[in-house]
Amino acid sequence: MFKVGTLSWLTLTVVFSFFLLIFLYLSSKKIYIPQIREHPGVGAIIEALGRATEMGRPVSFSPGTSDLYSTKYAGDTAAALTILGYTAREAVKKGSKFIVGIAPPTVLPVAEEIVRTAYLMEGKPEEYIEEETVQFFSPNQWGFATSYIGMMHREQVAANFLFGGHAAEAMVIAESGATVGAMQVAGSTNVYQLPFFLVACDYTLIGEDEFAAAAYLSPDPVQKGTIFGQDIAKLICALLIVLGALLSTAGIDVISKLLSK
Amino acid sequence: MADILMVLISTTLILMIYTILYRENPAFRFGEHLLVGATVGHAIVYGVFQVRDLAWRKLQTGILTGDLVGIAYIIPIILGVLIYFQFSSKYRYISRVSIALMLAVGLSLSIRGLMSVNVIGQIKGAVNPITNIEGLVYMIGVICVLLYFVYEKRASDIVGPLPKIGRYLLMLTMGAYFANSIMGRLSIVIGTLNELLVAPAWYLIPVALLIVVADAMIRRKSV
Amino acid sequence: MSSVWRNVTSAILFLVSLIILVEYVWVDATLQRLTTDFNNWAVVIGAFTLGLGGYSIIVRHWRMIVKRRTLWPYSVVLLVTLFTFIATGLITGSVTSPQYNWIYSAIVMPISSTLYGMNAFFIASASYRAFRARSWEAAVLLVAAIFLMLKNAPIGGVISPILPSIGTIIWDIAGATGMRAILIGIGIGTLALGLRVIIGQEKTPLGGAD
Amino acid sequence: MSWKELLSRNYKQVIYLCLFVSLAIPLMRPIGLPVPVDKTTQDVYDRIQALQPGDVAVLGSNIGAAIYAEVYPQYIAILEHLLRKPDVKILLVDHGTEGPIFTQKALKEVNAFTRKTYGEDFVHLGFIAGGEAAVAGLSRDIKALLDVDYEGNNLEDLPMMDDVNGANDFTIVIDFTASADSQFWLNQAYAPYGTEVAFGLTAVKVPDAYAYYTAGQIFGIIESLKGAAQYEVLIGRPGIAVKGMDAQSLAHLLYIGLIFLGNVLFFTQRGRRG
Repeated sequence: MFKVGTLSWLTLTVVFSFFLLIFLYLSSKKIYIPQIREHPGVGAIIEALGRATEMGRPVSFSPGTSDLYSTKYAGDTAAALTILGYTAREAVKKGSKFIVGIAPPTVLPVAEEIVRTAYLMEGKPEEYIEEETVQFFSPNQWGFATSYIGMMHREQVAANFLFGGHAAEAMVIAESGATVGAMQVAGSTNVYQLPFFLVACDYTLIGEDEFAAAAYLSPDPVQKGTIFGQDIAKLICALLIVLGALLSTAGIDVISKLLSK
Repeated sequence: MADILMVLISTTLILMIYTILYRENPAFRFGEHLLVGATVGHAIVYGVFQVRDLAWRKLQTGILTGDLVGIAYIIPIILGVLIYFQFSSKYRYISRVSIALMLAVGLSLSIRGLMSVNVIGQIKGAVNPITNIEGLVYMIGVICVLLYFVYEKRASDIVGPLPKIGRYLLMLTMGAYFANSIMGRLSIVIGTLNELLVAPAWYLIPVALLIVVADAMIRRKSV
Repeated sequence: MSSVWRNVTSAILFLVSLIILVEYVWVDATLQRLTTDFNNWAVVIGAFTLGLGGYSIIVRHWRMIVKRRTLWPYSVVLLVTLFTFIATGLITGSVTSPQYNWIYSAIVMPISSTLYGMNAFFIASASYRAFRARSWEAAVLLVAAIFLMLKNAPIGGVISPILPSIGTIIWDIAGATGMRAILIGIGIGTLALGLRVIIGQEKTPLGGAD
Repeated sequence: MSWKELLSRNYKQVIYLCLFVSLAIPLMRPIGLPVPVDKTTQDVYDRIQALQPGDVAVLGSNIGAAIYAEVYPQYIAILEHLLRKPDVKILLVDHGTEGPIFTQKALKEVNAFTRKTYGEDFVHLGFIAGGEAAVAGLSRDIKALLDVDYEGNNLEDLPMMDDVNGANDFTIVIDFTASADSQFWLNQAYAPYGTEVAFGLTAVKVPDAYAYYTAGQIFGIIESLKGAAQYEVLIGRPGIAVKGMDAQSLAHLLYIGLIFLGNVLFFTQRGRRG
């Protein structure tokens, strides 16, 4: 029989799982693909690329220093690679030189594949230079930071993008980007890096923004379905909070009683 | 005698790592590779002791006493060995079964915990009678930040400016992380300086400074 | 053969998760026994994975030495230290034996604490060169951060007691609004990712989709 | 090359030197600024002060070299306070491979082995791998998970362990960490068994935990070196943490100054160019 005190857990988990799975199914079968709003972060990427083209200076991109399979930042790196694909195509379309700096060995082949296809899709495959456009610096945090900064200064980049899982080295990279005068757009779910990105870069995607931007940009409908499923769960939580607060102000704390059942 | 040697070694290593503040160089790289070797070695030693205490011993007592639960520990030991097939691209799929069991336990335990503590716990924490201004600000505030993380197009259009307020409230939270990150990192440096600024350790500081200045001079002449 | 194994893997992933999730709400002796066993087995496999990282690092650095790649001498340093720690640990039989403790305090403690504290210096130079109130958002963040810093450091209260009190107000608002929503977001996000992995739709954590 | 040019080209090294000096001076000549006590620290002190004989206090630790400076002083102060409480049982468990090294170091530093008898008043279980599964196993049934304690003695031979077998027997749990195991204790001890949990954290982890504190899910937080200094004052044993707080204050002023200066320069330059 039921364990005491787990009824509210069961109800909420079942309700949330229902919405998450339904919209996952509907979107994967293309029955209903939710519309994701255009994220201001995407607008900032386009603005930065436009600025780079005007000034005729290159664009640099780092998809993070964490592995593709690291359980903590696997989601981050995957979202970063989706945004890499989009940024690469936009950069090639606008004709500015595009440079990608890589640290984790497992991300290298995936990133090369994404950027090579981007050049192909924009009809300029000859502009993609092997080992040049996508450069593997070093798997080690500080080795990567030093080489990435060296590249930014050498190339005098006008736009710099930092997405995916970054650690303390991001601080040094963002500062060098500012000294070079590049417009910087960053994204991360690591709440210990976010405050520094927010004040050092021109625009920063906070936590789940990164996944939403990736879902907006990616052709894969399932990403949009997952985002929408989570939206509904958050709206339910918001509703419970508003209802609970108003009712308890009126002295009826049915919501918190229900939640403790 | 041994601890004088330890102080000299640890102080030299501290100063070698601090040279990154001047530039990336061989001394820093040496210290870094030393650390990676030591920490990975430590993890392997620990892995061996854990397997012995958590499984091997239980298996032996299980076999001796015929207790089924003990004997069943042969299963995680086999799965533990299979995980090393990750390194052969041909047979990598074999290691997936061990990862599957760990993932299943890890994910379901965190779903059990987070749904109760993070979701239900925090909703109950947010549901308070609105008796004063703070109560109102907190209630509206948490709704705005929640709505900031809602991305569906129509939902975002309906809620209008609320997510924008949510983003500004998030700036306060990020300010808290900013201030606490600084206090945290400073505490670590203070811990290191507590060991560096005592005799005989700090005698090495001028030595390190001399080497750095000499290196800077030589590099400026060659440029 | 490998496709049979793949079905076994997804079956284990699904069934074990289902058992542990149902056990949370349903009282049943066998369910409880199974959950405890799966739980303790996962702990054992966790112990085996401690060696995984070691194996790949040893292979990679050994290859660097053999092929005389640039920086190969540093790989020698790494491997020598690695095997010294393994030998000391296994010979003395515990990680708090005097000898192990000695090499640990002489090497690991100084280097890692210096490396982890290094960010304080980088934040200092970035404070001067990169932390700008470029937008209203960044301005709000910087002002809030400064008040909270004056709450964290005792000097704030010494300058004037108003500073820490403003800091506390900001801290409470930040805690009750932003933090709460982020925690709820993490809870829902974990459920979403967990479900997709358990039903086999999301393959990356299993090590790629091949 | 004039001094001005040298300074502006190497501005980073100049700032690093200023930070080093602003930390070094107070460490060598402490100023002695007052250390006000936060409510989150006072709550932990009051809860331990209210412990009755026979209560069981569990200290979880994921202290490693990286968080040693911020969390180890807290661990020592709380261990000292617990040892002063007559007949309170202490169960020590580690959540990281480096944990046992610092737990043993702390036990020796407060000379626990002489003040109390091992096995009756306190037991050290050592490190258990497996993350959340380890904490869940400990809370459900210690003897099903472990046969031996850290030194290898059988759990059956330790008298204290006869009546301590799971979260239902834990009076309070304090976890000293900067990683996810604080969440594990909430998920696997507080949620299912209602065990009273508190945290000793690095500063950067405190904002996450504060929402749990205001929701009443944890009874207190020791916040980094600052919390350790306050606890040292509360138990009347000012030590390394109190000295560190003077250095924190001076360095904080330097950061605020640098941010202010940087922005003034930024806006004046932008004014000229804009």
